[in-house]
Amino acid sequence: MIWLALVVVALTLGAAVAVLLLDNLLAATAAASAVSLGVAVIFVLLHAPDVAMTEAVVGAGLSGLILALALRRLGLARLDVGPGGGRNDA
Amino acid sequence: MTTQIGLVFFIAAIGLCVIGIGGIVLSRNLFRMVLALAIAEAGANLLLVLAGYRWDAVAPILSAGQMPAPMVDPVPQAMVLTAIVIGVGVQALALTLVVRVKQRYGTLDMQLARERMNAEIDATADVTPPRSQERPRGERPLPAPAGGAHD
Amino acid sequence: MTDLTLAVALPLLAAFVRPLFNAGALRWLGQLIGPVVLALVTVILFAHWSTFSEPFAIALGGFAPPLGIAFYVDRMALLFALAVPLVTLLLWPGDDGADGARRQSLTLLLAASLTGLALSGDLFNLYVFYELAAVASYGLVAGNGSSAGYVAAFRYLMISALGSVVGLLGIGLVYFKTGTLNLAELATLGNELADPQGLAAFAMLAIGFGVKAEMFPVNGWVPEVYGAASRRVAALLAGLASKLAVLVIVRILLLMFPSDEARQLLLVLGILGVVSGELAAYQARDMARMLGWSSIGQLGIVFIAFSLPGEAGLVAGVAAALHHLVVKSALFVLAGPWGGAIDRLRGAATVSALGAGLFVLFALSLLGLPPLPGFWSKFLVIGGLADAGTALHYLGMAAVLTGTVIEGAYLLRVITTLYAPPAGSPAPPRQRGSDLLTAGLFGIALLAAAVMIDPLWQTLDALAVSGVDTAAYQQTVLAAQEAHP
Amino acid sequence: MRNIATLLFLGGLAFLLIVITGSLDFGAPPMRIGTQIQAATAGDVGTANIVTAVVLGYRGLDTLGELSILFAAATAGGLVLGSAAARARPDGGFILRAGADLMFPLLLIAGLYIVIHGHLTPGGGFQGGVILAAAFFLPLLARPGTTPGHRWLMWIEGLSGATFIVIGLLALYRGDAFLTPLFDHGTLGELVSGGSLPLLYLAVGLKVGAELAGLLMRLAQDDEVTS
Repeated sequence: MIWLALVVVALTLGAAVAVLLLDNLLAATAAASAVSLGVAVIFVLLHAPDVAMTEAVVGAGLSGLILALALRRLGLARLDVGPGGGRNDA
Repeated sequence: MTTQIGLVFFIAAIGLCVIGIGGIVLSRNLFRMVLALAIAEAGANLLLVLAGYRWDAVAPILSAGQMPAPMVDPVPQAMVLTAIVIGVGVQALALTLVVRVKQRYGTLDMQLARERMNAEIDATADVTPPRSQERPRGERPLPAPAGGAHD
Repeated sequence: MTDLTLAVALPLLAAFVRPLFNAGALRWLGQLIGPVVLALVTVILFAHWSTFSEPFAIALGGFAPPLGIAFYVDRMALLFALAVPLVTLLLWPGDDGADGARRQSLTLLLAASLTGLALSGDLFNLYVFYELAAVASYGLVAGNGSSAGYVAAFRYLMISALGSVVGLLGIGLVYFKTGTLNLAELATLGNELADPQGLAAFAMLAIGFGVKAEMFPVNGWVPEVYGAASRRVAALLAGLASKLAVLVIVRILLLMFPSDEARQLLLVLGILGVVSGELAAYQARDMARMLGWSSIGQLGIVFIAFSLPGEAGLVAGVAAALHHLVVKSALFVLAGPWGGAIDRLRGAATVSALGAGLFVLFALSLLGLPPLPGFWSKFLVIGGLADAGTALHYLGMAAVLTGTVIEGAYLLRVITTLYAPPAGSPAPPRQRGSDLLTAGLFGIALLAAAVMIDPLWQTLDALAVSGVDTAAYQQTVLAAQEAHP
Repeated sequence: MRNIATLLFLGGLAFLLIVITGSLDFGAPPMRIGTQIQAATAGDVGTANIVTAVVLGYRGLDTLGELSILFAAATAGGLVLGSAAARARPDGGFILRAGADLMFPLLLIAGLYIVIHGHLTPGGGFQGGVILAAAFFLPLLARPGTTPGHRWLMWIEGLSGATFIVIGLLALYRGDAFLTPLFDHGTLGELVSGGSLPLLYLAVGLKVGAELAGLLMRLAQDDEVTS
């Protein structure tokens, strides 16, 4: 249990840092969805199945979709070159 | 062991909050601010669920009308359900605003957008900006407030 | 059927169905539904106000209070709740088309949520209503259609959402320590929150709910939003919404954190708000942003008043809050045509004498000229500060007095500009009839308050006596099993 | 320089929060109202899933407020982006079209199933509503020219929201407090149980679904090319 928790927490926090550091916004969006998934797993560990399900469906699924649609509308939904010059592509 | 695992979860919740708040404060990109906000909210939600967690307890679902074992506190879970949905609504609204800002001012940079906004407010109010007399970096004159300011 | 929950439920219902009636044969119904519902809510609330005898609680859903959500109804809650539909009606956006329907929907949602903030006695429910008010106001600010409005709304949203995260952390902390959300039950557990962690929780909640109340560290959005949004929206936010947020903070302070430290925190934040707001207002060149900064300063005075202990503090705070509600709403309505550069207003009194006269009336009341209500509200604040008598309170007194002097400087500057001889071309802007009517109604309310200062005083006194009576709050709420008939 | 100052501030904030929360009793919460609610749910509300009992019963007003927030966000989104007619985008292609046709009924059924079983198992109006929104939204992705019934969605949205409030008001009419559950509880754990709560969850699911589908469509249409 504690090892599982440690791994999930480390991955979640890593993804959260990646959201801020990735130059490519589409990649950052994917990382944000990963954070939601990680948090959903933590909710399962905490015996909150309702919350976990909502976080997975809303946080990772719906919110990822909304973000991706907004990116497409902004004309930034590309993986190739980030707006900042592509320090950290994908 | 018990306090250790508690500490791990606490660090996750507080870490997410601090990373998210830091992202909002440090980032100049409007879109990334929206992402950072989602992270900060996830951290706050995690802390709320932690507030109802109990050792040796199961998920709060009755089977056969009886409580089989001690259950974790359902109230924070209900609150978090509410908070998650509120969060996604706010996020969607923020994104529509980002789309419009990009369209009107052609930038996703908070600093630039703010300068242009202040210049536009000054222009509609017919005030010359107090310090800098020159136009903001946008080379073309500011777009007229399309649709007309409401009054 | 005059249950008080209708005051929240009916505007929500109207908001949900309003978009269905913006075209076709039933368009007239869509135009009517908002004002009719708000008028109905006013009648319901007024009926309760006029027959009010003693505080009571409503257990929503029929669940006994610590478990379910409870509304707590005392004079203070009723007074603020009554102000919501009245002011919303006065500032009603009466426009047409699909966007007009949306604006009306959002205004109804704002009214419902603000009423909920006045009545609710549950920490998380307050948070939900507060978020509803926030989201509705983002929409109203952006609904202007100007590019500046979009950026201002986005910044407002970000600051507010940041506050919400901090506030949610505060709620989590409180729940961690006490395991309950009901304000009455939290009031019985005062000891559990009387430690540094409790103070931290109060600071977090104050930041969370302080964004809309224009509290010192989280008010960066104010000038931009009031400069970019339509003036009636600015009037609604500065006049009405901020007061309900203040009421929430006051309830939390009174019930959950009755410690001196929490009061001192509020006092310090209030002093900083007065000083920073008034100084920035002095430097503003246009009326809309000047009024915005000035409202930060005024709300600082309100916070200083509420930080005073006991009934005196509550009387002073409620008086200052109500006074600011009337005056700032009216000033923002007058700033509709006059919101631009102050220099451009030279000689505006010659084209709209009534508008200029009303501006002078409100400005003088804001400054605190003796027969007007503003004098009494400032008098109460300064008197209370003198009575409390610690060094921090004297500092607060100095801040209020200095703020008043600065306020006088910039308001008199506007007044002399209004009455200066016209500069020729371009002609000074003229006031519109509808705005003058709205501002005139606020002016009548102000003058009526000045005339009837004695009964008003007694009402406020009675209100404060029951307001500080946290024991009654606990008993009333925790004893409520069924809905009040 | 400013960044370093901010980072220092954030580090301080993290330290402060750790210190504040570190002394809390993790895993042994006071549960003042929690235990009472657990004990009372079977008798008071009659749903197997206690979280549902809290969401729709004990804290029903929060859920109404949450619906209103979603409605406010969708309305404000409409005000910001406008309800311009969608312009034809390149067609989604055969695979996407066929996939959408196949998925639409599946998603609809899955969404409704999750909504209807919300009082028994994890899940409910919100989770199911999101899936319903995906079901409504998918055809648009496949056939961009067609705007499948914006009006239709608007009516679902308005009427399901109104239904929630009217169910609450019916209790008021009966003499109970606003949002008191109606009907008998039924047998715990059966599909028809929990009084009017499943109805409320159905209204929530439809409203959330319509609301989010509208928001998604609004974001998906691109009225002009920005580069």
